[in-house]
Amino acid sequence: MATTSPRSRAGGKLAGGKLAGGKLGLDPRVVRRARGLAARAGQPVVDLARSHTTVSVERAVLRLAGVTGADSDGIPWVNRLLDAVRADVGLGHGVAVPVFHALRREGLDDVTVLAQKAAAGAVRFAVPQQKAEVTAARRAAARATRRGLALIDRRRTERERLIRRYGDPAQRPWIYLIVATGDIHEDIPQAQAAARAGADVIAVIRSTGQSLLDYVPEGATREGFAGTYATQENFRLMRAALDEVSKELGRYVRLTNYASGLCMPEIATLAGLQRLDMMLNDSMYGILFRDINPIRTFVDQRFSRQIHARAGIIINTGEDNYLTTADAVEAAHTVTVSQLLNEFFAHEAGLADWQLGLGHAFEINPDLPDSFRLELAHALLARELFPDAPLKWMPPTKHMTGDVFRGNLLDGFFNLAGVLTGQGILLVGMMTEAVVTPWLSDRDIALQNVRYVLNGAGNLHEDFLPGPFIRGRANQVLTEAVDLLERIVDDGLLNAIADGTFGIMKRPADRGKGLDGVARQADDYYNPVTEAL
Amino acid sequence: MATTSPRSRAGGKLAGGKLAGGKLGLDPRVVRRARGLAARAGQPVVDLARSHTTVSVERAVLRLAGVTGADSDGIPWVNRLLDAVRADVGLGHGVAVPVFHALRREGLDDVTVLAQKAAAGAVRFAVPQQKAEVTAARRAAARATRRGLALIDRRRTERERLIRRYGDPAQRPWIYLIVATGDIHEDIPQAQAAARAGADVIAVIRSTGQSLLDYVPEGATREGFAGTYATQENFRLMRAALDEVSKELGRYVRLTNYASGLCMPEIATLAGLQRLDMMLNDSMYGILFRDINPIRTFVDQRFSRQIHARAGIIINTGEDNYLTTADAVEAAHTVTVSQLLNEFFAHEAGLADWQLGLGHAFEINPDLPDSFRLELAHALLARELFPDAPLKWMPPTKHMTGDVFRGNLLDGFFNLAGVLTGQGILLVGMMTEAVVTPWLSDRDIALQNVRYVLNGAGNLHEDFLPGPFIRGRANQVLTEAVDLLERIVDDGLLNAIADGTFGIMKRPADRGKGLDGVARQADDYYNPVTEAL
Amino acid sequence: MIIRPYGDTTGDGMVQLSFTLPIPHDKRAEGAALQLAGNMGMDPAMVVHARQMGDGYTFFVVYGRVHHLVDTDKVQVMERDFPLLSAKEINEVIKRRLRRRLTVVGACIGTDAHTVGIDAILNVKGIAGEKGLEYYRELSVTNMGAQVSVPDLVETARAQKADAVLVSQVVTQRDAHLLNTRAMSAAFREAMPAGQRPLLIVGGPRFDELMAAELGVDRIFGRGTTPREVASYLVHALITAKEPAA
Amino acid sequence: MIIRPYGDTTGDGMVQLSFTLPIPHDKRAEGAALQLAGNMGMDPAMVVHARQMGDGYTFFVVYGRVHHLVDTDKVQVMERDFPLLSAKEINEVIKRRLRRRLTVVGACIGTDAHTVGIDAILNVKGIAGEKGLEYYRELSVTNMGAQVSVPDLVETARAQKADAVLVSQVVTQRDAHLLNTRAMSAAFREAMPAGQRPLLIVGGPRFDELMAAELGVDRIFGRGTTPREVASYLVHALITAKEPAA
Ligand code: B12
Ligand code: B12
Ligand SMILES: Cc1ncc(COP(=O)(O)O)c(C=O)c1O
Ligand SMILES: Cc1ncc(COP(=O)(O)O)c(C=O)c1O
Repeated sequence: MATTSPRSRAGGKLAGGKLAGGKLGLDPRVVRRARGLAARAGQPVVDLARSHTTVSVERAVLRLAGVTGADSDGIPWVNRLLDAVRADVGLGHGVAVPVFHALRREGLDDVTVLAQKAAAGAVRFAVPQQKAEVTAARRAAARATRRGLALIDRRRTERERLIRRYGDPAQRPWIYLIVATGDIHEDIPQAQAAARAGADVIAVIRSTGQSLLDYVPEGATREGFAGTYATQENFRLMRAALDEVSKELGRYVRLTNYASGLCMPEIATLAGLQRLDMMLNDSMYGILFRDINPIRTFVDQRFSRQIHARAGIIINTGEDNYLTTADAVEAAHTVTVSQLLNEFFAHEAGLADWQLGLGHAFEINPDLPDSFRLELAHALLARELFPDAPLKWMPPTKHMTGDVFRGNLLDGFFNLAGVLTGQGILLVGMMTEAVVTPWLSDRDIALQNVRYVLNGAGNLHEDFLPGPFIRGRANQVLTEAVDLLERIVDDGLLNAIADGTFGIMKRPADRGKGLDGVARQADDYYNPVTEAL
Repeated sequence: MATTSPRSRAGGKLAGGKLAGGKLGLDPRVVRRARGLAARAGQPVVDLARSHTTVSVERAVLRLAGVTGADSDGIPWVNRLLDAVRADVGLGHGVAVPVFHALRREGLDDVTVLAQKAAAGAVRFAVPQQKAEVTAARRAAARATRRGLALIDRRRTERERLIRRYGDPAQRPWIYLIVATGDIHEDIPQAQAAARAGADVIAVIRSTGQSLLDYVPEGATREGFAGTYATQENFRLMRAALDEVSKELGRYVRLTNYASGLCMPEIATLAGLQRLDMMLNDSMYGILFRDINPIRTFVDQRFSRQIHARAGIIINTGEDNYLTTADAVEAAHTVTVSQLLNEFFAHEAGLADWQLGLGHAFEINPDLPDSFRLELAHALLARELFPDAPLKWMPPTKHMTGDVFRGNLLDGFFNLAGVLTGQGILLVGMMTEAVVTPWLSDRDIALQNVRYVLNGAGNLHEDFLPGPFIRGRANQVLTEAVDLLERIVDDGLLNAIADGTFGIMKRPADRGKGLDGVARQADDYYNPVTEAL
Repeated sequence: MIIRPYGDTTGDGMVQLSFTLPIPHDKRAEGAALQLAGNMGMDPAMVVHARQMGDGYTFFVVYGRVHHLVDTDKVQVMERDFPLLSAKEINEVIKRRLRRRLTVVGACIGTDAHTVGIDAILNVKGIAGEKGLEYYRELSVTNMGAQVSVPDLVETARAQKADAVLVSQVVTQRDAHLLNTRAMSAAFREAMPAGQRPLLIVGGPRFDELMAAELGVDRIFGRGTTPREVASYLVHALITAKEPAA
Repeated sequence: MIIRPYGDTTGDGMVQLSFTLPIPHDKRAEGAALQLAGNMGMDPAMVVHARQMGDGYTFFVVYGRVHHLVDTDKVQVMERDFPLLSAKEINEVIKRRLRRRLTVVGACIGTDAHTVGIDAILNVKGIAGEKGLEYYRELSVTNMGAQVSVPDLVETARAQKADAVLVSQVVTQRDAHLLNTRAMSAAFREAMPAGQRPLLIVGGPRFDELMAAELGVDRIFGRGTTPREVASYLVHALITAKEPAA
């Protein structure tokens, strides 16, 4: 396939902004200042996250401790157990101690059995009084969760082994394709077909409703709307199917899902347990686009990123979404600010640069004069601000219409912008964006498009030297980002979010879904997982 | 409309290779050498053209002298008159003297009436013996043809006035669209619609058969195949229709047709008389792609270019065609050689650089690695070799398939290559190239495509600085062109053509259609038109 | 008037068609594609492109002539059966005839989180150069946002004494928009007697505007709706149409 | 086997359609577009794009489900009813069975000047990695080029004692290819008695391979034909099919 031309491989790197100074001539002091401000703006939120816990964080702990399965109504045992614990002692101490104290008291060794008893109302939970009991419970919890983490570690080495065996994609950007039938059994053949047709990364998007569910559905599912439910079993089935094609193709095909919504920490955990390779995981997406409570999100956020760090999963952030509700030119600097914040939160949670698929998108109104050059300015700015991050480049969506012929053209220029600015992960755009979730043929046409551009113009970055217009625009956006960061440092990030700074969505800290699932950590709060991470 | 952004206007110029040295760093000595060789290769053919005449050259003289109309079978009176003259005295002396001698002798003052009598066999022609008679005949002929040329001059000033009034297109490249219904009355509304949708130049392509007709059909026609007959009346009707829209749009919309085939000189004349603005007029197209005799073509060629020079018509050459039969990479240098020859012949015939729409095309196999960058190398080479010529940039045709979605994408990259390399005239490609002659909707989709690219990326040439790959390729093609020219200088152009040097079409000088219409000029050959030009 | 599709000559009837068949590519597959085109009334039909995808599917592009005639007089459309008023006129009619502000509750129901459409109609910002309903002095607007459950919507409508409820549905996969709309209208019918029920309006890019009755709502607005159209309709349906001006 | 078009789920029947109607764009025009889609069997059909061109035409893109079933067993195609031989085999059969070289005359007739197609079949260069007929030792090929008049073709065929005449037609506007082919076959029928008439073969990208009889020729080759297919057919039609090997 075209995209395996060694030149374009080199290309990807070359355009990776590695060139001393880069093509935009950004002022290193301004860049340093921007990072400094992002850290100051983010720190209070990190403190918030460190001092709170959520139902989903605690359920993630239980999952790592070995609680599996669901009751006859499909409610996972982790939910039943957590609810019981919470009813008796609240969340503030963390679930680990009460649960493992009860486990010993009940003389059980299987936490799932404990969950079942608890659900039947047959167990009472308490925070032990004697120091010894506490220590014992903590030890037991740590031992159990260590087993869970060990499994995640095994999956990570497994991935590393498979990549050594089958190899990474030959070219940058990696080609990222979405499947979205709603039925895991339709998704699988489509995902395999997509991989054979050249996809390096497969994302199974989720059913519209899932992000607001406060539990993770169980088993293989076939009834999603505009997406398929994220379940441990669906993860397993799809990963196995892709391992099969990886072998067949001699190229490790990555799997992506969404650590997002009310169950972010648990889904991150399941992703680690089933060797998913990338997860959509943004610090603000849930707040802005799912109306989830900001504090809930930031707490879940931090835990899930700690898991991703441990699991060697690449995260994808969601700045692209802002440009669907806000204007891509006016709001360009908000993307930069969000990327800097996502970077700060990610580093703080232990993620390395190679794990940061920071998002941005080709969403400028195509009728705007010089629209394409503005896209280049924005994309290159991100590239040079984050030279070591595998940036995620998102296709046009907002300005796509039912004119599918024009749509394929715009996607071609999106692909070109991707190679000109050395993006790391290219989410393949579909000509039917404004019409339907992708058809099989849409994906094939889109991949031909990508292949043509990568093969025919993949090295054009060698001939691309931004002039005053592009350089000027990039520096302007950076300046605006710095100004905005200064304001955020003054007002506080939560207030900025409440004021509609990002995506024009106003989300006050005391509103939104899932707030009731948040609790301040008590002094004796204990979480064996965060301790270990 | 987007394309009127002043920046892209500047752009066109800027990329016009005016930058000292240009972007390719071509060696001026090599360029000079190439031109010198082209002159040496072309001169023998010019001498051939100067020493011969053809039936069509002589008929063009008669048209300028005022012979109009056709007999009841639609055979133009110029043909009937010429045949009569030729039967009596041959072609070698030129028709002017015998005809005007007879006119005086018959006591007529209308040459068309003379033609009618001659057709009825009522007139005999001779070359007068007395010097006085000759002089008288020559004077009369000169007087008559001067009136014809005066009309062409008036049309030219008329054009200049209209351009001053309505203005030229705001941007480069000019947008060139084809109509091809075969029916002038369907062509007209489609041409007007196209102009309103943004076309700067309208070309009415001809019916497949016309190039081999040894006469020019008369009147308005409705029955062409894959094109519409070129007739004086069709020219008049379409020019009038476009004058109407030019007024409406405040932009002078140019009209193009084909001075090609066996009647090249006459059609050039009719174009001048009806104020056409551009004519397809290549020195070798007829030879290669219509199997017309080489000598016939070169003689007709020179005369028609002299007329175009006088009429202020921009010619379009046909190098693009070679790449439909030969491979665009292997044969790249033959395009350059042909452009240099066309330039030499054009200058020799009196055309100025601004009248040279030298052709080339985006015909490289899109599956070839770096295909797009190779296109840029070739297009920029032409741009920098001919900085003052309004190059004609032709769209992909050969590698277009029934996959119309892919087709629209390729056309988008063709448009991009056009703006990156500062082409002067952009022939708009159609996604249905491999399927049908353009539909109304194809043209609209194609124009949207052009508008998007010109508007969004029209100034990208400011950020385009060819690297070693593109520079290397351009210089390689130039070197190969020089080598080929050296061989042509040695073997002679006619032999080169016979050997299939251009478009892999082998065309010996003693074969092909229309040879019988060629005659060596006698010592007393007289042509009042060439004298005046 | 009787018309036909137009390629490049009046009456030529030419159209372009593309689709995938779940079979590998070979001559028979192209024949199958032509059979489908034939069933659709294309004759002659040309398969101009065929490309196998994976091992069991083939994509086709077909060009050809259809012989169907289109009778523009028989066209069924939801014509705008009410006058398009200016913001000023709308405020006046409400003020003069209703003598109180007209109350509107809007939401994007079910699990659909696409608010841009409903916001374009409701928020001051508006769309296509027109300000949204919030901008109208005489309209009192509550925008509940996205992912609103039907019970919450009914409750809010009752609490606000809504004259009209505006619902947006953008996700259409598996007919989500139809299912949600039916659930919504049913809930209102159940919760309130015919008299007190607010005017029910749904909108979204993929609705068939003729389906209102079928879905149990009063009106459907589709692709490219503008706030003024909606406001004009509200005034028409709730005021002018009810009791014609004295 | 009964199949349906496939969008993203087996049996969903989804297709994409585009066309122009000679009317300006408004709601009625979209209704007219839906009427046409309906006549073609699309239900539901969605107009997802409509754009007016000039003042009297509108372009539409429509997506929707067709209910037609495709029966792959009822498919009519021109199956290859002869064995595909290697160049070696072909030369041998001719040598052994015909005992003289097989004579072929090729041309692109009428005013059609597209020679790439016929050259791809005849010239040594060939296409798709296959050498053209000139490359076959036992074939004697005359390529008359383009714009050949029918009388000249008949003359040359007679003079060369052609076993087969190969004609190319690429331009199809106003059915030029059909008119020229009919004229050609008629001329041969007139000029030669059934017995002596050469095998008549036409080819081009837009022919319907099933029309041979109708056009009075022996065989039609379409899009993507390769020289070996043609050579194999010649041997089949002129030798093996005639007198089965002893
Ligand atoms: C923006 C967008 C998003 C944003 C939404 C942000 C937000 N807060 O709204 C984000 C990024 C969050 C998003 C997410 C998703 N999206 Co989305 N999204 C789009 C996109 C690009 C544009 C939609 C839009 O804003 N249009 C602009 C508005 C102004 O137009 P409109 O909605 O048609 O509204 C007009 C009219 O319809 C009418 N109208 C609309 N509502 C109403 C209501 C009333 C009362 C009235 C009177 C009129 C009216 O008036 C409006 C103004 O003219 C479309 C693709 C496209 N280009 O259309 C996909 C699209 C709608 N999304 C899609 C999908 C599948 C999703 C996801 C479910 C994917 C996933 N599984 O993760 C998610 C989840 C969202 C969810 N739970 O619902 C699909 C839907 C497919 C289908 N037909 O079912 C689309 C078509 C993309 C695709 N091809 O896959 N999306
Ligand atoms: C190359 C080309 C030209 C070249 C031709 C050079 C030459 N010496 O052949 C030039 C530039 C001269 C040209 C000119 C014109 N062209 Co042209 N041209 C094309 C183009 C781009 C490619 C055709 C081609 O070479 N295909 C490659 C060959 C290998 O494929 P093929 O012809 O299909 O042949 C294969 C099969 O069909 C089969 N086959 C073909 N013939 C035969 C014969 C036999 C016996 C057999 C067994 C098999 C066989 O086997 C071949 C190998 O697989 C097409 C567009 C396109 N992309 O298809 C337009 C196209 C064919 N041209 C077109 C037109 C209109 C013209 C002009 C008439 C335009 C004008 N008015 O000036 C002129 C005039 C030409 C004339 N008088 O006929 C139209 C035809 C529209 C229609 N359907 O009627 C097309 C489709 C472009 C368009 N959309 O407008 N053209
Ligand atoms: C960063 C991010 N997270 C999550 C999602 C999907 O969200 P959910 O499945 O939670 O609706 C998206 C959707 O595009 C996204 O961009
Ligand atoms: C330079 C040139 N001359 C003439 C023609 C058309 O030729 P004719 O109308 O003589 O067949 C073409 C066709 O593209 C051309 O490129």
